[in-house]
Amino acid sequence: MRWEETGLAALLEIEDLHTHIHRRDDSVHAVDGVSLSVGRGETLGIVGESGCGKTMTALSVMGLLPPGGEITAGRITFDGQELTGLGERELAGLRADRIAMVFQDPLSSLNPSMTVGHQIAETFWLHRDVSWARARERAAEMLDLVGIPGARGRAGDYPHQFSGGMRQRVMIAMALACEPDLLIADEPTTALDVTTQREILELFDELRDRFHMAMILVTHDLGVIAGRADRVAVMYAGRLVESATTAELFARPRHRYTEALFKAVPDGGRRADGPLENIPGLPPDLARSLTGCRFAARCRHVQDDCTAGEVGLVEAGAGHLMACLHPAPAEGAALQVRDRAEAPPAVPEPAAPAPATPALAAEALVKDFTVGGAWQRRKVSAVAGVSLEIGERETFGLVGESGSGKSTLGRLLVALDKPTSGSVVAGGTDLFSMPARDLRLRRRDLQLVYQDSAAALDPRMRAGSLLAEPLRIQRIGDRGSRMDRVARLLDDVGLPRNAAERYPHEFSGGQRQRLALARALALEPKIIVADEPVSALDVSVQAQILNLMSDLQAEHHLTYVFISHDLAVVRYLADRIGVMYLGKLVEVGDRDEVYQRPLHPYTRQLVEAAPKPDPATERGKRVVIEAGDPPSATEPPSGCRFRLRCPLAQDVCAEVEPQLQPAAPRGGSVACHFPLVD
Amino acid sequence: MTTDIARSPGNFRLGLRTFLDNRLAVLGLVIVIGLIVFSFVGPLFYQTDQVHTDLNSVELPPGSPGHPLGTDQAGYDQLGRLMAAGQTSLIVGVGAGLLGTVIGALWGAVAGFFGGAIDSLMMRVVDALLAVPAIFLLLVIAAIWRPTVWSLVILIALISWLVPARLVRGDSLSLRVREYVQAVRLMGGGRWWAVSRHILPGSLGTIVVSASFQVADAIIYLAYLSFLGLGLAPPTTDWGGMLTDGVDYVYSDYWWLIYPPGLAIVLIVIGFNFIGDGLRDSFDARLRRR
Amino acid sequence: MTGYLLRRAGQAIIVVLIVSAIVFVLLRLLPGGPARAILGPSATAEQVLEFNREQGFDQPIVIHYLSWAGGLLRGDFGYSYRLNQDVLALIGERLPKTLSLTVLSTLVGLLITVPLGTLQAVRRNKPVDYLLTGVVFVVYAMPVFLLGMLLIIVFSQTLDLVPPQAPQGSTLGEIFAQSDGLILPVATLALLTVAAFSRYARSATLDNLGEDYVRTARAKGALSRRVIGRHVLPNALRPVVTLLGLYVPFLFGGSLITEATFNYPGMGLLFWEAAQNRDYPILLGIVLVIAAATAIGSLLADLAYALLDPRVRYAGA
Amino acid sequence: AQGDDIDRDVIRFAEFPGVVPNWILPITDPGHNGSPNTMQFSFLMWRPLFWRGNGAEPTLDERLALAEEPAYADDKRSVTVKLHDYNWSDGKPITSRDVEFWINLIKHNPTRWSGYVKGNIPDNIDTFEAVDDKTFKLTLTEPVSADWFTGNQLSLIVPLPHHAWGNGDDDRTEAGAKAVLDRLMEESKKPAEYATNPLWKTVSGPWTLSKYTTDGHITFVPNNAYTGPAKPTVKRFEQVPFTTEDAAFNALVAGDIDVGPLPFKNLNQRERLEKDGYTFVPWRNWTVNYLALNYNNPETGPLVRQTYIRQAMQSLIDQPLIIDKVFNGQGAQQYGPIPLEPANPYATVKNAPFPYDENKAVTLLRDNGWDVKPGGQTTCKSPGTGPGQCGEGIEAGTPLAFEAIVTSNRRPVLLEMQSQQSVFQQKAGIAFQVQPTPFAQIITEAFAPCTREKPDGCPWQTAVWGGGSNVQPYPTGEQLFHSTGSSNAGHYSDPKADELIEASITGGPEELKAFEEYLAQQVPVLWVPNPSYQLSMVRNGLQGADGQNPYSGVTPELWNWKK
Ligand SMILES: Nc1ncnc2c1ncn2[C@@H]1O[C@H](COP(=O)(O)OP(=O)(O)OP(=O)(O)O)[C@@H](O)[C@H]1O
Ligand SMILES: Nc1ncnc2c1ncn2[C@@H]1O[C@H](COP(=O)(O)OP(=O)(O)OP(=O)(O)O)[C@@H](O)[C@H]1O
Ligand SMILES: [Mg+2]
Ligand SMILES: [Mg+2]
Repeated sequence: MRWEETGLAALLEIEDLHTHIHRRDDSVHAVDGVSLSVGRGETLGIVGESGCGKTMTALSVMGLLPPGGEITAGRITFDGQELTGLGERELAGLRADRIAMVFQDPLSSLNPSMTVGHQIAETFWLHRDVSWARARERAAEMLDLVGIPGARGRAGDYPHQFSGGMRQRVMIAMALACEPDLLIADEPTTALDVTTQREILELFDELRDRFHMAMILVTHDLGVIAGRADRVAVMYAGRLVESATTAELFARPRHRYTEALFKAVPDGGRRADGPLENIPGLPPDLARSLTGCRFAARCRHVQDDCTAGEVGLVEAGAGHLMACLHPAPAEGAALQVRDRAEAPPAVPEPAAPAPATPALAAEALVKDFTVGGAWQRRKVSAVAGVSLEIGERETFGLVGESGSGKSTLGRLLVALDKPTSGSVVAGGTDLFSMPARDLRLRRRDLQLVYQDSAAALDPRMRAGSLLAEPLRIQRIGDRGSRMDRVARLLDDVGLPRNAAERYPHEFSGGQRQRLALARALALEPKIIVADEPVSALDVSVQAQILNLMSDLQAEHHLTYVFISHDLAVVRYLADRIGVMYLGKLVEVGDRDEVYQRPLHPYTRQLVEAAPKPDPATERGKRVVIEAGDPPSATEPPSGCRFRLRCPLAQDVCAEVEPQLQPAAPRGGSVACHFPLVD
Repeated sequence: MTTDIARSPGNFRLGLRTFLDNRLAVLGLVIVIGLIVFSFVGPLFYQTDQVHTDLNSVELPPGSPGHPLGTDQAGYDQLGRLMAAGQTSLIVGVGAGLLGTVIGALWGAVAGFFGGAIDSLMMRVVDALLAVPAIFLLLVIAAIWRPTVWSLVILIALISWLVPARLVRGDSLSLRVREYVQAVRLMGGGRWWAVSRHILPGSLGTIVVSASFQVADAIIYLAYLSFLGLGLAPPTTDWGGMLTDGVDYVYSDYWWLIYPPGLAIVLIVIGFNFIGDGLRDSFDARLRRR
Repeated sequence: MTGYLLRRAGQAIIVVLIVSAIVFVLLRLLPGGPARAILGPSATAEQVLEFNREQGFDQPIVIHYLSWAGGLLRGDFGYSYRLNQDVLALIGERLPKTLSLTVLSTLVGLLITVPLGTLQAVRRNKPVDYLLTGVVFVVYAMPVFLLGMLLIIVFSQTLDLVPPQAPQGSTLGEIFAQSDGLILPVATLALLTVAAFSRYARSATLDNLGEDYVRTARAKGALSRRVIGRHVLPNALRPVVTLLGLYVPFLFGGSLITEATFNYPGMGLLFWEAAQNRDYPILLGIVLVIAAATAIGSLLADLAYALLDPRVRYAGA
Repeated sequence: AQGDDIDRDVIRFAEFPGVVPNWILPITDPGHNGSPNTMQFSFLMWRPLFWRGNGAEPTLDERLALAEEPAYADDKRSVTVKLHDYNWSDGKPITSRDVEFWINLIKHNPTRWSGYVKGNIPDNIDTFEAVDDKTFKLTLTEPVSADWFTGNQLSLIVPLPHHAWGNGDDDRTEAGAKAVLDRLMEESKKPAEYATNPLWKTVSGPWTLSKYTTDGHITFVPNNAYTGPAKPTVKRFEQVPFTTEDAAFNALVAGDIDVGPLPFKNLNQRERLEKDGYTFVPWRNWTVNYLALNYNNPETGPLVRQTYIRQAMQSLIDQPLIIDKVFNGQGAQQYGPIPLEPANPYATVKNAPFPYDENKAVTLLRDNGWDVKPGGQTTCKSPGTGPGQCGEGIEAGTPLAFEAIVTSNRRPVLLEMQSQQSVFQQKAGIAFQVQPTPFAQIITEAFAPCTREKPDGCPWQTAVWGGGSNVQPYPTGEQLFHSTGSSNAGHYSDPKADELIEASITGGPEELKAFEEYLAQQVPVLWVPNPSYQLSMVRNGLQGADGQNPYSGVTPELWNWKK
């Protein structure tokens, strides 16, 4: 029974919230009249384009707005208590104890010089009258609860010693320590691979059931929303544009933005079927005062009255609100989860034959890191003997769970790091035995798009200088011609030319990502390794980038290595897919083959765990997640590295290391003693 | 530091705007320019004999005929003396401060960037030089060469570069592992490119702030040199020297021998530090607002 | 870790030796040598020759240095002719004085600096910040001798609250028995420390206040005091620690003048007098001590830095 | 702040700032010969035969002598001395053997004694003869004047406790004497044991050491067996160390010491201290103060060798003005080799031969062929050695220019020279570049061996090291101005001066006067005002402390608290 039907008051009620962030000359209207409510035990999903004010709404509730932030109007009521205007001390009493929040960026949101155990314990200790020892105990319990292997031991580690996914789980553990009444989770699973993501979401559900916890789930992943949210709120440019129950919204999206958003979801199709739909143009500048429908400028169904006056929320069905003058028809606009790939293609394309001269060939690559204190050094085996060949103009997708060595392999492929052993041959020469001078020149052909574009761009340089930098380093052209080239690059990636004057922090995430891509393209390379280029983007921006990449490939004859943990994305873009597990390539094969008939048990788990943006399938789905957590790369298991989590494991797996072998007759290769050949 | 920041006028304008928005920074600039004008232009309008002593008119109180600020223990006009001393202090302060900062920043950036054995070696050199007490160096050098304004600039710079070297090295250590610095290699850039285009600009905040301290330190240093009897040969003087001399009269009521040079030093210290704070903010693109 | 410490210790010894060699060479470069300065104007030429022979100044510099360094191995730091005392004994007598002064004042200074810088950061661009900034700069701009003298005039001569001179006596016991004498010299050096550090403490705190983890801490329901004290402070201390490592020679310079002002003949003053009077054995002995202290300071700073920032832990060379 | 709470059992005396007595053996080796070691420390325990200084006068104080007035033979070649009937602290009498002991030790180790001057004692003692236990007779190698020998030579002798320190008659052999002195000096190199070593307990003076720390906290207690004339009246005499005169001044203000220095710069605090119960007593030392000229410098040697140039420059030194403005009135004018102050029976040149007179200076130079440009640079117009010409070694166009290395440790001295720089330049076009230089470096340079033939050792031109030079009790000046003088820094060499100095050693007052007048006329160095050694503040009620010893000695046994 939903809370509205119980007749009880909502746990959290936001009424007409206006949040402004004052800057010197103007202010950003980050939240512009949003009303929401959440009842006990309910999960409200919030989706919306990057920069539309989701985080600011959450921070308004917490009373933790950034400097300059101010709630200019509206009311926030929590459990009958008005939050706006509450004193710092009262608010502090509520925070974490009754309202907890998981912040978007788990690395910078953790104190770098405090052990994670300490940080979790502090939360509990502040609100419960317990001894410190008990609080530490609680911290260990929480770590265990969020699935950190060896929780008790890891409690004494510092945040930087955790992988991205683990850090996110620490944040979650901290938020849950006091079993809050309301949990606000802002993109809680972006850094997590699909299996871990599922575990966490399951944990949320469990807590919700056990303690009647309410939850606001902010995410760009429509699959997650489909599976977990009771109701969904769609935001655009600081406003609430639509809200309905999950099933209702997915069945009948009315607002044109919602509609467009759903269309951008890669749905298992492939590029050959045509580009992804995306929303052209950019969202409006929130610093300007806006009238009318915020989406009007990008809307295909725009009419004159859209910009004439304010467009308010109207009832469009039971509990379905939307703010659109020319909505999508109530019937027939449903998000068609056209899982076209469910049905095998009529004519199976022949597996792309490995070309005679591969663009890139890795041979037995091994990369070990040394970590740990000087007292005891440990070896991390990040990449453990990977061989692969990538043909010209091919897109090779690399998937695998967090920490499996994807990024490390990517860096090795472009010779950014030196491998512990092994070689990478590009264009007929081994990159690592080349004289340094020659390698520098060869760099032109090999480029990497970093996983984190914000970190890869010097915050002190303008976009123009950033794009010109590789040209200057390679001494290509003079000043004038370089400026021309920069302008063309901006055009190519669909950024306005005046963007050259801006600094990285002045771009949105998607724009920054495109900037990074543009820089990689500046030298007209032959091979680009793109590391998670879309992981944190909402689906429409994601679609924009994916389309761009395939256009560029067609135009410039590029070879891509595309790294991601988002299977739908890889599936859309890649020709062949490699699956990594704990530093090893466990399966390589044609994209459809890998998805539809995975050979390796691990691949099958991955595919099954991936959430689909369809409430019906997601809800009922029960994925068997094998017991046991990803073993650490420090002490990889003997033999097959997956055996501890493998349902099919037998004694031989512990003794003999399976080699990557062609799985005749269907093509592809697998490293498994018991491949899943039907 | 020869990145686009200097080249692109737009960038410069932005920085300038941020700088000018900072009221304290503008105040600092006004103070420093004021003191420069006072010291270098002042003597053109207010001419006094700052070479010859006059024992017949020593320690005249302010307001004495022809001596608005009185005279000092050697009979120099105190106001004119402040101007003459200001020239020395400013030349030594700015010269030594900047020279020391440039040397130190380069040293620290290189050490931090290369890390490992090179870092160890370069930092031990810093340790070693830090450990040779500065006063000792000055004493030895005073015995071999007579101190002049310019030799003091070099000498103080040689002593003062060690601190910025350490600080910049700390920045450099953390900057060099940033992905955007590593990306230089990906673009085929060499180490020098990384140091000069990314590490040094990245550490500019530290560098500028420490430079403002270095300038102030150099000026105060001169006071210690005078106190220890290693200062400049008369009749050359500096604010520190004036203050040191004036302190002898702390028990007399000759306040005009203490407060004016003291105030000048306080002002110059404040001025440069305000400018330093302002510059740091305006160099940081993230803090800029359009 | 052991390896790291051993390597750093080895480097420190090399640094100390290099420093002593530099100083040794510089001293030999001084025209005229030490004899006349020590024997005085009335000494005869024979007496000067005799002195130079006794002290080894007639030897080639390398042999002279080696014999001095050889003496070190036997624990013989040389004999100060001028002060008629063994250098090691002299340092042993003066070092505790200087150490008690500098360590105390650094501690006091830090105890003030850190909260002060934090307060300034929290109250950024408020009257309190401006006021403290002004005070800090005035103190910063004030040479130590002036500062010391003013403290004496105000607190000793005018208010008659504390004695104008530091404790007399050479053992730590004697010094702390008259601890009221330590108040002014410690205050002088501590003020200096405050002035030198509080700007860094303030800006580091400011940098950290903007970090996301502060928001996390507040989201936990921690009140400002706890947020600042437990979360921001340890992170903001890092630049202060770096500077502390550099601070050893600086403190030494400051203590020289403080010692002179407060009639507290410690090592700083000993060094200064030795430098002025060309008392080479003392100069060399103290340089050894300072070099060792600097090397230790540098090592401790690196270790403390690693302690405060686990990200760089053991990453340094 | 004070008054009745003064501890009348003790006298606390400020040591000279920055100087700590650190040599106990009354035979000081080179480098430990300062008056803080002798006159203020070891002589409190071991009295010299004759005590230099009589109250504030530079003559000898017969009250404190260990012997009766010496009897000289008519040929001035021998002298008989009769010791008073005094005892060592252990009750043994002080005998002529104790005197012989000293002479033996010195005779066999002359260079190890700081007071040694070639040709002087003990070189000029032909034989020592103990007439009896209390009387001895010295036969000399040359005739001497009685004043000179008693004042400058016998006063150096310090009878030592032969029975306690000697080793039988060992000291009569060269090897034995060396061994004995070795041992004594070895003991003297252990300052930490000064107060405890039994060796130092046998004393002839009124005091014995009860506490000594190496940082200078020294306590004397009365020698209870003292048989001399003036017995201590207090229970303790404490010497207190100070790092700077400021620190000592602070202690004075706090009332922590009974005798201590008032810094020149704080002279206006005199009244405040007087209100606090102190008396102001300037302490004058028996020294001459001058700006030394290097006669052997290749550049400026030829200039300063010209008497008229020295006289012209002397005429530009306005001593009364400097005393008034630089030394705040606390200094004495001085125009010759014998100081006018402290008051003494020797000085006869009471009126300045070259008082301040800028016209005279200019005239002197013009008359000797110089193109004088006040405010500019004076150069030699007519070179040559004849009358009206510049003089030997001075070429046409030679500028009259000097560099002066001036002690940077004493600010008033620096100011004095700085003002001199202006006067020289403005009044007579003489360039005089003042270069502040640490004291140690100046004396290293100024006393470096250097001859006109090998001038590379003497780059300095003129020098002021501050504090001037000590004058012998009988002020004959052979060490400062004789061409072979051991302290003749600038290598002044004038046959006539040498002759007059030698005559004054053997002759009487007439010869001394001739020497004094000639040197005052010749200006071998530029005479400058003689500031007080120390401006002492003495606590009211402490009697006898006002006659301060011009050799910087202290005699606390003569001081007593008024009841
Ligand atoms: N500190 C700030 N100063 C000024 N503007 C800000 C600040 N923080 C956020 N904004 C602006 O406020 C708007 C809303 O930001 P918010 O962080 O709520 O977006 P979001 O919906 O959470 O986006 P994302 O999905 O990218 O996290 C954006 O347009 C952003 O540019
Ligand atoms: N510089 C490094 N030092 C030590 N260990 C490292 C380093 N870089 C990576 N690792 C370790 O190597 C392993 C593989 O890391 P990698 O970044 O390649 O994973 P990934 O597959 O890209 O994961 P994600 O999906 O989270 O990006 C991890 O266990 C990681 O902890
Ligand atoms: Mg957000
Ligand atoms: Mg990765």
